[in-house]
Amino acid sequence: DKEEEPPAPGVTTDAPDETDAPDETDAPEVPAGGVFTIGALLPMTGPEAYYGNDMYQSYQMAIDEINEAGGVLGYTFEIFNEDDACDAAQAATAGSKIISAEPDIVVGGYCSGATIPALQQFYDANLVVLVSAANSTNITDLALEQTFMVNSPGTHGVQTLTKLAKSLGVTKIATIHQGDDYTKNLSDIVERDMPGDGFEIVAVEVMEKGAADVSAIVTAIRNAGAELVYWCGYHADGSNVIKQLRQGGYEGEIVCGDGSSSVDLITGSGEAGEGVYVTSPPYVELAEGGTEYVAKYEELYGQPPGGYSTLCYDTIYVIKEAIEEAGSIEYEALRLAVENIDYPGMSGRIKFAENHELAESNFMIVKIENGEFVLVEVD
Amino acid sequence: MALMEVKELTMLFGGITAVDHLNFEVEEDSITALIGPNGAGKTATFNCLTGFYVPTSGEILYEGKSLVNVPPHKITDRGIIRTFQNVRLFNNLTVMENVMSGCHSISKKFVGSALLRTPSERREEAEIKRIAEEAMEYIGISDLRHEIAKSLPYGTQRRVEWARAIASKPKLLLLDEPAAGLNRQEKEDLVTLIRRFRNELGMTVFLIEHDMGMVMDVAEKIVVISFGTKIAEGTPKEVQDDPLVVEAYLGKDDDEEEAV
Amino acid sequence: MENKNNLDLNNGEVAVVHEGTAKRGFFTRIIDSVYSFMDKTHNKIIVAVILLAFVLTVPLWADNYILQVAWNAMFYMLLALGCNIIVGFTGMVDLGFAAKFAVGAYTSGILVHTFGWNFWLTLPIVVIVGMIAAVLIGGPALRLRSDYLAIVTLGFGEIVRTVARNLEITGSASGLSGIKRPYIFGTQLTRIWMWYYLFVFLVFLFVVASNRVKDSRFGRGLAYVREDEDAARAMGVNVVKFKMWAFIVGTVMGAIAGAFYVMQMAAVSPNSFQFTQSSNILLAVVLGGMGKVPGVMAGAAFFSIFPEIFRSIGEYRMLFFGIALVLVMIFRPQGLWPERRRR
Amino acid sequence: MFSPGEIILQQTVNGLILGCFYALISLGYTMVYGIVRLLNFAHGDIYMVGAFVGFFVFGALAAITGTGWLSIILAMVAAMFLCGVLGFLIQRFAYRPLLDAPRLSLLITAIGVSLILQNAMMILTNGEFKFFNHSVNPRAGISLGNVTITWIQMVLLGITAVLLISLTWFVSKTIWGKAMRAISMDRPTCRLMGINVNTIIGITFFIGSALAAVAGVMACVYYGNVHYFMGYIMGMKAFTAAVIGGIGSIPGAMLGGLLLGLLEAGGTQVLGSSWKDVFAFGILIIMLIFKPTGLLGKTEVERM
Amino acid sequence: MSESNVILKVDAIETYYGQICALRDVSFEVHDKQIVTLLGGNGAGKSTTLKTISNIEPCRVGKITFFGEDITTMPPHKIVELGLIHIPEGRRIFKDLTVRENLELGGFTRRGDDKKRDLMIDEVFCRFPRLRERHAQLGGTLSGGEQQMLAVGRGLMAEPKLLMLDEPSMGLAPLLVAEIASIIRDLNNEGIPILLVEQNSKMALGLADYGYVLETGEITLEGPASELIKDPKVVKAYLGIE
Ligand SMILES: Nc1ncnc2c1ncn2[C@@H]1O[C@H](COP(=O)(O)OP(=O)(O)OP(=O)(O)O)[C@@H](O)[C@H]1O
Ligand SMILES: Nc1ncnc2c1ncn2[C@@H]1O[C@H](COP(=O)(O)OP(=O)(O)OP(=O)(O)O)[C@@H](O)[C@H]1O
Ligand SMILES: [Mg+2]
Ligand SMILES: [Mg+2]
Repeated sequence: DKEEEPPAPGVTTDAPDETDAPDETDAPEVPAGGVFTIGALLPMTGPEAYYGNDMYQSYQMAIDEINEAGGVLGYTFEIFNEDDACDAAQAATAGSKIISAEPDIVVGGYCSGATIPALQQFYDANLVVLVSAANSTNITDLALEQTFMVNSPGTHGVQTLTKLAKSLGVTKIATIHQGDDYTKNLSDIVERDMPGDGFEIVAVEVMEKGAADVSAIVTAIRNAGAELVYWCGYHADGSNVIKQLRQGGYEGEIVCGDGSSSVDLITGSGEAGEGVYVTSPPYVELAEGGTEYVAKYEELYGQPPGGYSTLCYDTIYVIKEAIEEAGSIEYEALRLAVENIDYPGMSGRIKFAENHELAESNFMIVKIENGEFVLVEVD
Repeated sequence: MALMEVKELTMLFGGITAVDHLNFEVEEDSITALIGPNGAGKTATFNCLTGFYVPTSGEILYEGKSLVNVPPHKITDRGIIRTFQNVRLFNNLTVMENVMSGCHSISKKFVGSALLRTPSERREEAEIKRIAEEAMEYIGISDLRHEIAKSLPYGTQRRVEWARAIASKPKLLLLDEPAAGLNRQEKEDLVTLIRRFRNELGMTVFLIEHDMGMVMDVAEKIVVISFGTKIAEGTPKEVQDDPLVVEAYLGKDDDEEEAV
Repeated sequence: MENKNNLDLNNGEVAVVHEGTAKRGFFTRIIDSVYSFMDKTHNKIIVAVILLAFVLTVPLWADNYILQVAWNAMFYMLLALGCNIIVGFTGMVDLGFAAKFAVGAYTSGILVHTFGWNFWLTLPIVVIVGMIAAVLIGGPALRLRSDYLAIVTLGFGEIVRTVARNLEITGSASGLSGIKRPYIFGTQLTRIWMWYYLFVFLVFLFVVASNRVKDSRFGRGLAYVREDEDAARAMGVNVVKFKMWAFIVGTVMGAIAGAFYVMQMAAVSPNSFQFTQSSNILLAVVLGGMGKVPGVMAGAAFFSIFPEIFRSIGEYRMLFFGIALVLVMIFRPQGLWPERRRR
Repeated sequence: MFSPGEIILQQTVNGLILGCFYALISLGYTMVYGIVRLLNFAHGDIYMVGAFVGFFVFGALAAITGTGWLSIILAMVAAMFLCGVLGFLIQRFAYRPLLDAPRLSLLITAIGVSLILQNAMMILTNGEFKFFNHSVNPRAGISLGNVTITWIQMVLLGITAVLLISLTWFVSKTIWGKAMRAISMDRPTCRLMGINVNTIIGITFFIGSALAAVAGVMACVYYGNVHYFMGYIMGMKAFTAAVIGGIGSIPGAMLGGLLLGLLEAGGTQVLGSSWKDVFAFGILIIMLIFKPTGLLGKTEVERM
Repeated sequence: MSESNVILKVDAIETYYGQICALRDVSFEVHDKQIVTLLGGNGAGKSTTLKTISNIEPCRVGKITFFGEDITTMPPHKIVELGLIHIPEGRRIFKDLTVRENLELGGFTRRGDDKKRDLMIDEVFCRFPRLRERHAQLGGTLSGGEQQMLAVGRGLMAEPKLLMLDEPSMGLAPLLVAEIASIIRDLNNEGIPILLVEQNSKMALGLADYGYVLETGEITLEGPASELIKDPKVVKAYLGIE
């Protein structure tokens, strides 16, 4: 009975034992001019398919750029995706399908709940994983040595929210989440961290994904006397929530989490959206070179980039940098290179902390004014 | 002593009185018939006797013990089995499986022994199959053992129901209009069969029937009810001549009527 | 004397059977001939041996993905076999079977993850908790007629999921992850092929259990209840007790499947127990042919493999799956492999 | 802040409005169940399709007839008709061949149809949320202190009431309604009565689907967005409502819908929204124990 | 008899249940103002014959004409509209509808005229006073015999041009058997031809003008009722010796 000491919970650690035979034959003496394959775990069907598709396109855009520029170390990049449909069970199959295709690295991960089970498998299969969008702290809590979170975790989002709330001078906070891993995690962090800063959490509510009616929640929130409502969910339901909050007579501040960072939030919420804040991941249009990026993306795919687009785009460039740094695409070298990366991306500085979260928050605050997002600076 | 005593049995449905202070007895080893006009409360009485209805008031004693408020399956355990006015077979099961249901109360084996398939379970299963075969043989439907119940013609379904009933080796057999839908010949066979149930298998038979020819033929005692109460009781001869019965039930000579 | 003669004249036997040139669909004919082939015992054995040999050799050639799918199919077979006891054998509509497997998954997951139990020792607890859950759900529900029962099972399914999502001990919305995988004979079960074999063995056990139930007094009692509750009562079947035990056996089977599932996935979250999951299980049972053990397994296999085959067509996949479902049902209304009762 | 009385009143309004949606959809459920004993799991998706049809027609009309009530009503009529036809066609091709099959097979077919509708719509709309921007002021209405009832809410309540009354009358009083009930009991015998069973079943699906479309368009107007999986939760809740009310009973569906809406609003207020479903389902289950055939359902007659 | 007054003509029909042949080459006719009976043992195919005529079971071979019109493949409700009414075996009452509603549905094809309908319901109630007492009771809770009365009454509501009765006297008390017989006679006197299937062969032959004997799906004997009633084979099989 062997007890294991390393941090990885629940999985064997003696490395030779767990690499499947094909992985070993797949020794890394790939000659220059080979193909570097990237497996992407994304929701391509189901309610979140829109994001999965957008993320895939963003990866593709970066990959095409790199390949056009001659690749890296003689490798050209290639990407394929497997659909997790934001569902844990499907993610497990998709994960093993990715593993069977023997990619050199794995990217993706939109829904935290679906990403987590697959992460175990990638760990078993010695594949470096860069999680581009999912940012539940439960991912880094797994403490897998080869998994990195390119997006700022919820804790950063809540720090940003705290700053904003202070500057707005409110103290009574209500949150609404959607009952899934990511949104509940965000709400939990608010509940955990903000009271320490002198805030009072007066209500924590949940709106099922796709549920139409939140009027009862609005009434409850109003009754609790909230001065700021933090919407932890995604933009689609978010615009509905904003509308109903206003329709139901709520007059306080509304702040949305990073899941709602999308122009669709503006279209969707219409008039009610005026004055709503978003603690946003790096918002493309407002970033340096953002307009060109948006223009290029729109030209390629005929739609504006989504909220996670630049993160995905940067993810690919991080891989490029890491390969150049490591001078190899071999697992351990690559893993170390990613671990020590420091890359100034479209989305902000990408450098990992001890626990493989971003060391620096990339969150910004935007506000809807006259039907557009404008950057808000607070200190 | 009577095998079954019904005392002041009353069954109300909303405003309708189906059975009204009814009293009668069924002697052990007898063949007794219950007759009466349509809607007189015969089937309702049967339903009370077998626990499907809980009587509004009154008492039913079987072997000296009450049957009121006893659930149907417990009543079956006590040796009373019934057939239904509208045949109620397990439609999608085979004849064999239908007849085996009669043996249900013979064994008490349950989940545990089913999963472990204990030797005693296997023994009892074999026994149940044997009894079912015997019952089918007795009624003469052995050839149909693998047929699906619902595809059988009506008369044959009736016989499957009898086989199912006797497979449980009841002490008291309740037949609700067993001859309905049978032709002359089959009715005659049925009369023979009922006698054999009593003489060979030692059952007490209590039946409801509208075919007067048959009732007169087979019954030793007849109870006549109308509007839920007993209007006459006695031997076939006595009952047949009772003016009340003639007025309420028989009409003028029924033979003549049929032959018009 | 006369009696005998007359009896022959109309003894109620089935009318003389003339084999008709029935016009049946081409596929139906093929499928039917396959089934009648399978009706003979020695053919059955041959096919079973070939299938078993195939199933056992899958890990020799299959890659990780195929094994994962195969494992998944086995897992759905376990669930479907459990559900079949309730739906197929007893005829109760269960729209909340996912709750049953959630019960097992969480029980085992929590004991192993939070309390550090040895997985194998949690199994008896899983069985007990499964029984308790069955009694809690079944107690109020089993006296109801089918559609009302359906709503109660559905309601309990939602309740179990919501509770799991809100409690700390179940890891709330994110569930439990990083669960330590169990050991067997000193080897930790980390590789998918090990799980595959373990689940093949479990399926074998469940099949044996299902068949034994089916051919027993208990199982026949369930069939009587399914066909006609009142007649069953008249034949001495304690309807409520039988339904309750069918519910218990089905639930415990589901719970056991859940306990093993959580160990393989090393994670469990409330999302795995949504209504769609329950309807999927029901779907496998009905699609295969209610009450017929190999049919139910075929249904589960169809259900888990079909969408994988069409994985490449992306978003059209579930559309095709829906179309396939409707077509299968129209052409095989009794399911892919229904019970055939006529000789 | 509310006074306790206002809170109760406001949550009652919230519950009633949500309940109206449930009720409108469960009406279709119950009608279809009432005639073919099918739990039509695709019904929620018809509501979704209705919402989309409404959305597209409204979009097309906006330029001509503006974005006010007129366009909304026209969109609703179009959605009712098209969904009615859709419901009829689904019935014709997916359900009719299975009327004599085991009931669960029909249920599975319904699940299949639901998958088809959902995924077809997902492909058509790219999985995006669409936003329905009309010019009716969503906040105008009558106010009582802190509590407001908007015009839109009143229209919704009105439509629901009118439909309830006319359908109840139709099913219980007209010969067609009686024929519908008879069909659910014994189809071959209905044929022997000269009832054109298939036509009546088709009409029922038409009406039920048209009602779902009404709810769909109202949802567009009230909530302002449409997406391809909006039918999922609604369908499930409406199904619950239909059963609770006593499946097959029209006033029952209505009552069940309103009750479920009220319970959810109450649950949100009392226990918080994360427990509202537990609260609602818990009470419903307890209720079923005491009234096993639903609120207005009749005990099925079974004779020996 | 001449062809001209043939109301119903069944010409060499075959009916199958799955692969099992239930009727084989069955042909017969019902003439104007005639009562025709089908005799036969259990499972002989009598009910199947009636079901085939009203197209509840499809007929695979052969032709059925009613008033000269080919109804072989006509949908059942159309056949009923033509006035060919079938009172099926086993009562088949709509159990969750009241007695009155059951009767109203019986007159479905004559809908529209409420006054006429109420008159006819009243007529049925006069024939079966028991039903009047129970007019608001659910069909399913009636006693067996009451249901049988309702089934017959419901058939009469359709104003048949030809009435097919399948074992109408089943489960009825002697008094009511007589009532059924008199109804049949009355209808016939009004000029309505009748096709009667009865286990009570004595009654059937007593009423009928003409009879056919069906055995295992084939017609083996036919003739005027007055002759059949004396035929030794018929006597032995269906009338019994008393
Ligand atoms: N569940 C019930 N609800 C209301 N009335 C009922 C119910 N069951 C029986 N009845 C009424 O009670 C009376 C007696 O019915 P029962 O079935 O006992 O008659 P029966 O004597 O068997 O008649 P038959 O010979 O016609 O079968 C009938 O008038 C019937 O309508
Ligand atoms: N639904 C069915 N499926 C299969 N076979 C059937 C079905 N209905 C009837 N049969 C068969 O068809 C044959 C004729 O049956 P039918 O009901 O017409 O007989 P019948 O003459 O009316 O008998 P009875 O006097 O018993 O009513 C029988 O052998 C019967 O088994
Ligand atoms: Mg009776
Ligand atoms: Mg018949």
